[in-house]
Amino acid sequence: MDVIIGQLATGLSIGSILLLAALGLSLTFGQMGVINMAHGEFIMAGCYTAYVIQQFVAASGAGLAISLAAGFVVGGILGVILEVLLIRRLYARPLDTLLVTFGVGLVLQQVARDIWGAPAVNVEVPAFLRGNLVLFGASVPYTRVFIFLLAIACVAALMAAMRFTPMGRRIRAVTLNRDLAESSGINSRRSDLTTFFIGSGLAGVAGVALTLIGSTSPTIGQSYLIDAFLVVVVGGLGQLRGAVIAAFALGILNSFFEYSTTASVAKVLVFVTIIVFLQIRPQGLFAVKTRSLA
Amino acid sequence: MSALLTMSGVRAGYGGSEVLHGIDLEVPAGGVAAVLGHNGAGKTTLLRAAVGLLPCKAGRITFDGREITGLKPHARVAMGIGYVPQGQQSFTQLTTAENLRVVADGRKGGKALIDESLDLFPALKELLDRKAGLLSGGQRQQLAIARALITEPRLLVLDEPTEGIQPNVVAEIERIIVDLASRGDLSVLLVEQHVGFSLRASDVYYVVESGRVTHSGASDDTATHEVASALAI
Amino acid sequence: GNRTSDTAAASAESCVDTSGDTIKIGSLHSLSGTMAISERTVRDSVALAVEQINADGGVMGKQIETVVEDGASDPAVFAEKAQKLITSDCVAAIFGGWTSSSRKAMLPVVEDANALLYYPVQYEGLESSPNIFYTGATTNQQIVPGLEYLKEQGVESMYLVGSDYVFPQTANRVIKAWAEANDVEILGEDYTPLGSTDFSTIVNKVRTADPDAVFNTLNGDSNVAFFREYTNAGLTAENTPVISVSIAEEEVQGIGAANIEGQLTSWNYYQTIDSPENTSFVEAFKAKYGDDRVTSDPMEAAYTSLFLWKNTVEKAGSFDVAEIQENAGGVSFDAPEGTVTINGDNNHISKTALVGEIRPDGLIYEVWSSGEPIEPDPFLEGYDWAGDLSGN
Amino acid sequence: MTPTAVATGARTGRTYLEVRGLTVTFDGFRAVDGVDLTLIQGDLKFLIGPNGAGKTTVVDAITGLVPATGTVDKTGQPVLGMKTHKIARMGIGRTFQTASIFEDLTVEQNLDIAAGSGRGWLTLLRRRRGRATVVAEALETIGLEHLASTKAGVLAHGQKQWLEIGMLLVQDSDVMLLDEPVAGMGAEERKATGELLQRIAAERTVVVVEHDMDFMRDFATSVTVLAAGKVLAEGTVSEIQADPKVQQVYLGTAAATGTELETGTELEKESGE
Amino acid sequence: MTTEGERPRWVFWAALAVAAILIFGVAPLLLSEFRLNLLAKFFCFGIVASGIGLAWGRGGMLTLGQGVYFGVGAYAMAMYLKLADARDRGGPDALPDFMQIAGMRSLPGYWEPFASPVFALAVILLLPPLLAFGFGYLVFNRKVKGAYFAILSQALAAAAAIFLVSRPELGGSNGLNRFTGFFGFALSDPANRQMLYFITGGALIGVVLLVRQFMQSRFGELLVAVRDQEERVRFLGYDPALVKSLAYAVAAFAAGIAGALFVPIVGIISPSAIGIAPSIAFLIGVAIGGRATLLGPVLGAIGVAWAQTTFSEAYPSQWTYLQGVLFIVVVGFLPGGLASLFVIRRRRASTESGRATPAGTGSTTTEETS
Ligand SMILES: Nc1ncnc2c1ncn2[C@@H]1O[C@H](COP(=O)(O)OP(=O)(O)OP(=O)(O)O)[C@@H](O)[C@H]1O
Ligand SMILES: Nc1ncnc2c1ncn2[C@@H]1O[C@H](COP(=O)(O)OP(=O)(O)OP(=O)(O)O)[C@@H](O)[C@H]1O
Ligand SMILES: NC(N)=O
Ligand SMILES: [Mg+2]
Ligand SMILES: [Mg+2]
Repeated sequence: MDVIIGQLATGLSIGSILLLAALGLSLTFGQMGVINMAHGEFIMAGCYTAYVIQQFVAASGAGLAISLAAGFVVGGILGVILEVLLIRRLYARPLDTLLVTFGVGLVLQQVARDIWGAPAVNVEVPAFLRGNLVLFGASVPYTRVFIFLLAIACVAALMAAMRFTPMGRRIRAVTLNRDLAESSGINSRRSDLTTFFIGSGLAGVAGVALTLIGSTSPTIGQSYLIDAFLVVVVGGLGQLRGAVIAAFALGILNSFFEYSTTASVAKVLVFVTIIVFLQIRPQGLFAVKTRSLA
Repeated sequence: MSALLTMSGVRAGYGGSEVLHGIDLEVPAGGVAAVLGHNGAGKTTLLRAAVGLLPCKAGRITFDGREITGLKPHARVAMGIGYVPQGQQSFTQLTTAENLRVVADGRKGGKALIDESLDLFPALKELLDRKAGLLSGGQRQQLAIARALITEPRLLVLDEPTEGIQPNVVAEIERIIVDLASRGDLSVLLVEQHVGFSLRASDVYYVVESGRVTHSGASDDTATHEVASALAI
Repeated sequence: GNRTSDTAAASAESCVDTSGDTIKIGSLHSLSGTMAISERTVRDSVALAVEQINADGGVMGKQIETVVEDGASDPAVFAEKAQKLITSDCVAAIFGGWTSSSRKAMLPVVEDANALLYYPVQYEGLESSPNIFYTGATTNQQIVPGLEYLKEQGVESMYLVGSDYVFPQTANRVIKAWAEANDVEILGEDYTPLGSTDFSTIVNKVRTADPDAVFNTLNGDSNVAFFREYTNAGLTAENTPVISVSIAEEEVQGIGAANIEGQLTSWNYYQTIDSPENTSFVEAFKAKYGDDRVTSDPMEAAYTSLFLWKNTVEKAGSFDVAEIQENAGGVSFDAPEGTVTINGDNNHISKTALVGEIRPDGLIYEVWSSGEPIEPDPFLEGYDWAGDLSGN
Repeated sequence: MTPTAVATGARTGRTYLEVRGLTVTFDGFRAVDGVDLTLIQGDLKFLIGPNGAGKTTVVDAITGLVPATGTVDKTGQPVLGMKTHKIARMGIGRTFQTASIFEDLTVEQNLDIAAGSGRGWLTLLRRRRGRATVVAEALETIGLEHLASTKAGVLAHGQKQWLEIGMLLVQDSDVMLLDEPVAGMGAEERKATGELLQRIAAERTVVVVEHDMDFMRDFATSVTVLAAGKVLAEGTVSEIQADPKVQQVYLGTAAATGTELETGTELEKESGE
Repeated sequence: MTTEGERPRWVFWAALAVAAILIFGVAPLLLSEFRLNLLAKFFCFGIVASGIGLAWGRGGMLTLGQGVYFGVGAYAMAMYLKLADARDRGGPDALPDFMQIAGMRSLPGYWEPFASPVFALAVILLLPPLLAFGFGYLVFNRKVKGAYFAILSQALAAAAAIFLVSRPELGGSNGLNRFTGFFGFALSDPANRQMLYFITGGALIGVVLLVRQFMQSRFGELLVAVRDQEERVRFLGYDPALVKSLAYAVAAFAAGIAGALFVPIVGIISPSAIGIAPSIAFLIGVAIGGRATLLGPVLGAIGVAWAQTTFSEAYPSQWTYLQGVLFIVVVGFLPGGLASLFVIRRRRASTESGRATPAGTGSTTTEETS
């Protein structure tokens, strides 16, 4: 029983990390159809933002809050730069954005290496997040509790923004039909930039949060990227609630597989499960309903 | 009547190929201009150039005396050009209500504008919560016109607005267009295959063939025969 | 027996040019890809050694010229580049490699060409080639002493955590064999994929098993995530110490001293070793690369490799591979880690084992020493409990 | 299945398509609600009805694009529940409300592909040499010979519609379901298309979904009116036009419709000459 | 065809003849043994690229996991070579050296049949396409495509690499290496190595011809149709999943052969050759050369591999930048690859003449009605 609760807690925690990493993608990939492989590097940029901020503000609640805000802005700005310089030209060629942004990712990794060196750097965990919470006999580090809450908060904010604000409607309209949006009076460029800013900013936030539990090194983004994409795929394109469920489902699945086999086998099993799942629900948990043939 | 929209010497096309070879056209202020022509003549292309979805390679477009040749579509919408594209387009993943609101957002009296347009197309009231992508073709077309009206256009650009619409609604659309135009504050640039409809609704007509205006004139009694013979060639 | 390779390639004609007043060596490391993190530091210490030797008059009067190549963290590239260094650049010896897979990839190349490779990293043992000099530790010089230290401290049960690849898998086989013979209970054995960053499941398992100590063979960035999770879960050096064999000074910086303070490592070298040789090595290194840089075991071993090669060449009076193989046995060097001597039977070197403790300044301090150099025993033939390990 | 339809089909050896109780539900909403249709070879059947009545959905259901309940029978073979491509191979072809062709291929390649679903793998793996007779005939029929090696993507709207019809022709479908085939076409093109359909319908079962009443009047041999997912009326053109229910939900007030239709007809007649 | 245009067919055969002369005549004369071996390795990448050109360029399936099929071919070959070496030295019960080191006592059951060269060859030739067909059909049949497919194929590569690293009986992270013989020929003999080069050159030409047949046949047209309008193809009576799976299987077939040849040429196969990074690296060459063309991917792959070797010799640590920049520039700004520079010129000429008489629908209908 303890084991089950422990693994459930672990799964939720893994899930919230996946969710945080995938949330930005569900905007840029899910909404705009841009397969941004540099998303991992935006996460990395968030990690290093936390590292840099720490040079000025000691690890503390305030420091973390500043880092989260700064991470959002840094990620967002990187995203906007990427959009303006490259992605703008590629909306009609989604698969090509994948390769182009892969190249961008390589370059960003190398830039990080040249600035901060290849070895990992250390970001301190603020004192109030040290230690762990004991829940039904299972122990969950406070850092993970914090990430869980942060992920939920981000999802809620994003969902509300997409559904209830004019900005959210505009973003969805533009991603659905650019020409029609433009000729309905929506400034599609501004909407693209907003979308990319938020999506990439969320990657930055994820990066800051991840420094609480993992390493900060130039290649850190890569370790989350594929899983994050799988979350979006399983959740269903452009479906935030799908991403939420998928992230937690994959997290829990992973934690139980890992407990009963090994981490390597668990990875393989999760992949097999996804393929099987797609046999049942090829469009992901929440399929986009269209009548078109696209 | 002075011209609200003028296109002079407009050349435009897709990629390397030119489709419009120098179009001259005027939409009278408060009037309706109809564009007629065979399939592939370049009517849609002409409208896309007028609303800014296709850049002009040469020529000028002015709206209300101001040059708009290089403006983006959304900027033209802000100036008062509303567009209903061919093919019953809508934001498929947004509900009918959201399709209307996304356009009304940020406009003064947006809510009232929505209500007004729903009064024109009562069928949409039943469908407010359905995703536009799930509507039937005709339902989507009604939605498209409603959406364009919310932008409070002074010029409404319509590309085959009755294509795929049930006859009684076609009649209704025709009535609405004529009504709106006759209020004096709305001009219309209309592309339509139904010659009768077009000429009844319009003040002037243009026949486009192979990217050029070959005939034009006032849509009076003689126009019917002019157009018929022009299109029969 | 598989201990010596029988491909003593006689065929390959060496193209090494010894006529001029320079002699070429190859410096082959991953400068790109995942392993670049670690291997660049080794390139740096090789360069330092070359600089010092050249300043000191070179090898047999010849200045060393270094050809640097990138193994790109890909064993196939290591094989290709080794071939290129040998046949196109005609280097007298190659220094480099880090992962066992890079070494295994280069092994047939150097054997076929009858060339030399100096490999500076601790590894899982069970190998010996006449064309490779192993200047890092084999298991009986690092893992076994670490285990013995734990036993001395009264450890009766252990949990094994490692990355899922050859080195940890083999190391853990050694550990399990030793544990069985020494009545230490192994409470669990878990592996995570290289680069893995989620240790909540494993740390939960460790907590539940409650061992006296954890033996850690994780590699690279995984250590950061592991120790953070470990600390956050309330496990400490006091209640459950961890001994690691792949965490050196460089890695401690990234993990954050606070997360790993008080934990143990087992190596043959620490930057804090108090000896004239080490002081001058550390000073020279920092002078060349900056004060914020640290020195570590593989770097020191690579540095030492150059001097061992030089001493062997000068003893043999020749750059010829056969002469070097002939004369290598007994060649020694007063290295920063202490005196090391080449074992002519297995081409490994004798090394002093040191268990160290990580302190808040991020450096590692010796808490136990084997006192004198331990003879290399890559096949653990001198250990009864290891009889079964290599399959024959 | 009604005995009459089977009897007719069996007796004459013609193909028929028998739809019984066809129902399509989307999240609880019945878009098509117990529709019965009997289509017999030689009949040029028009399916009309208000926007959203479920016409396209009926076509979608028959061709396997949306799941449906009820039965669909083609000359004795059950259709519902089969995969789309299998249904197509049974000879049930369709066009789409918005033309969907292969824009990156030439007109001829489009037709060649449509002609080839029955080809074996070996034929497929060989290079296309010359022009198959069916393709040549279809090119002539749809009048796109001069554009045979043009990329289909640059065709105008109407030309794309013809290409779609051409693809059905070469596909040798004996049941053709055409969703608004003349939408966006000019008067002459409509007429030409209509005549084309008339010729085609002699040997096949053709169903046309349309809103163009002139077009219907000129070419329909029978009409079914759908409204709110149900069959509202069935009969000849004049029966349907006279039906007050149909006028109310679809055609509009007799007066308004009359003017529209008459003016239109006159015009088109004139322009056709 | 989409980009092949109406170029006369003799141009292809002439190009092929020139290529054959270069490969079989000129290169062996000019290059050192080491460089010739390198060239053989590049050919392996060219073979993979050729298949990717079909699946991605023509079929629109961006496959980010070709390393998996490359790996299957390579491991099958390596298992055979390891067993043959072991049995050569130690008799029929001998274990490969690395297994002894890993403490294994007996051969895992699934290794047994790899003692037979026929079995190993059959696996090399059949398993990659069968696996690809199976995986492809499962995925395509459920209409998973585009980015979804790309991401799944990438996850497949990641999972395969992680799995292999963890399997000691396949050499784990070290992979399989130290091969001495190749079907009875000593790999250390320069003459045999040259023969290996010739075999690889021949395989390259063979694969190019095979892919050409697929591209230029009706199947090739159908593939483009499926790429652009998958659903529509369904209504024509084809099963698009079958069409795509077949093209994907051909690409896997090519990758498997390349992997098998890679092993004796390079002397090692390890998980690092089949993970995400190498799988994506295969794509650069394809993109640069021109993904939708026949020869573009092959030339691109060989060119990129050559550039990587040369560049990394001169500026070892800068390759990462260059690789990144190549992706950005070529895919972002020259999507047709270098080949498009030629094609664009040709197409411009042809469209201009085509447009001279804009679609004359009027006249067509008149004929129709009369
Ligand atoms: N996206 C495009 N790319 C290239 N050529 C195009 C494109 N769209 C249209 N064309 C070409 O431009 C010409 C004019 O097309 P357009 O759509 O403007 O005609 P239209 O008069 O609106 O026809 P219809 O009545 O069928 O709607 C046609 O020859 C068509 O082939
Ligand atoms: N996938 C779906 N989910 C929910 N509702 C749907 C779906 N597809 C169609 N509908 C609804 O079913 C009804 C019938 O649509 P259908 O497209 O069949 O109408 P139609 O008769 O073809 O109309 P039109 O003449 O306008 O083309 C419409 O109200 C439409 O909104
Ligand atoms: N040899 C090692 N540490 O891989
Ligand atoms: Mg048009
Ligand atoms: Mg419809």
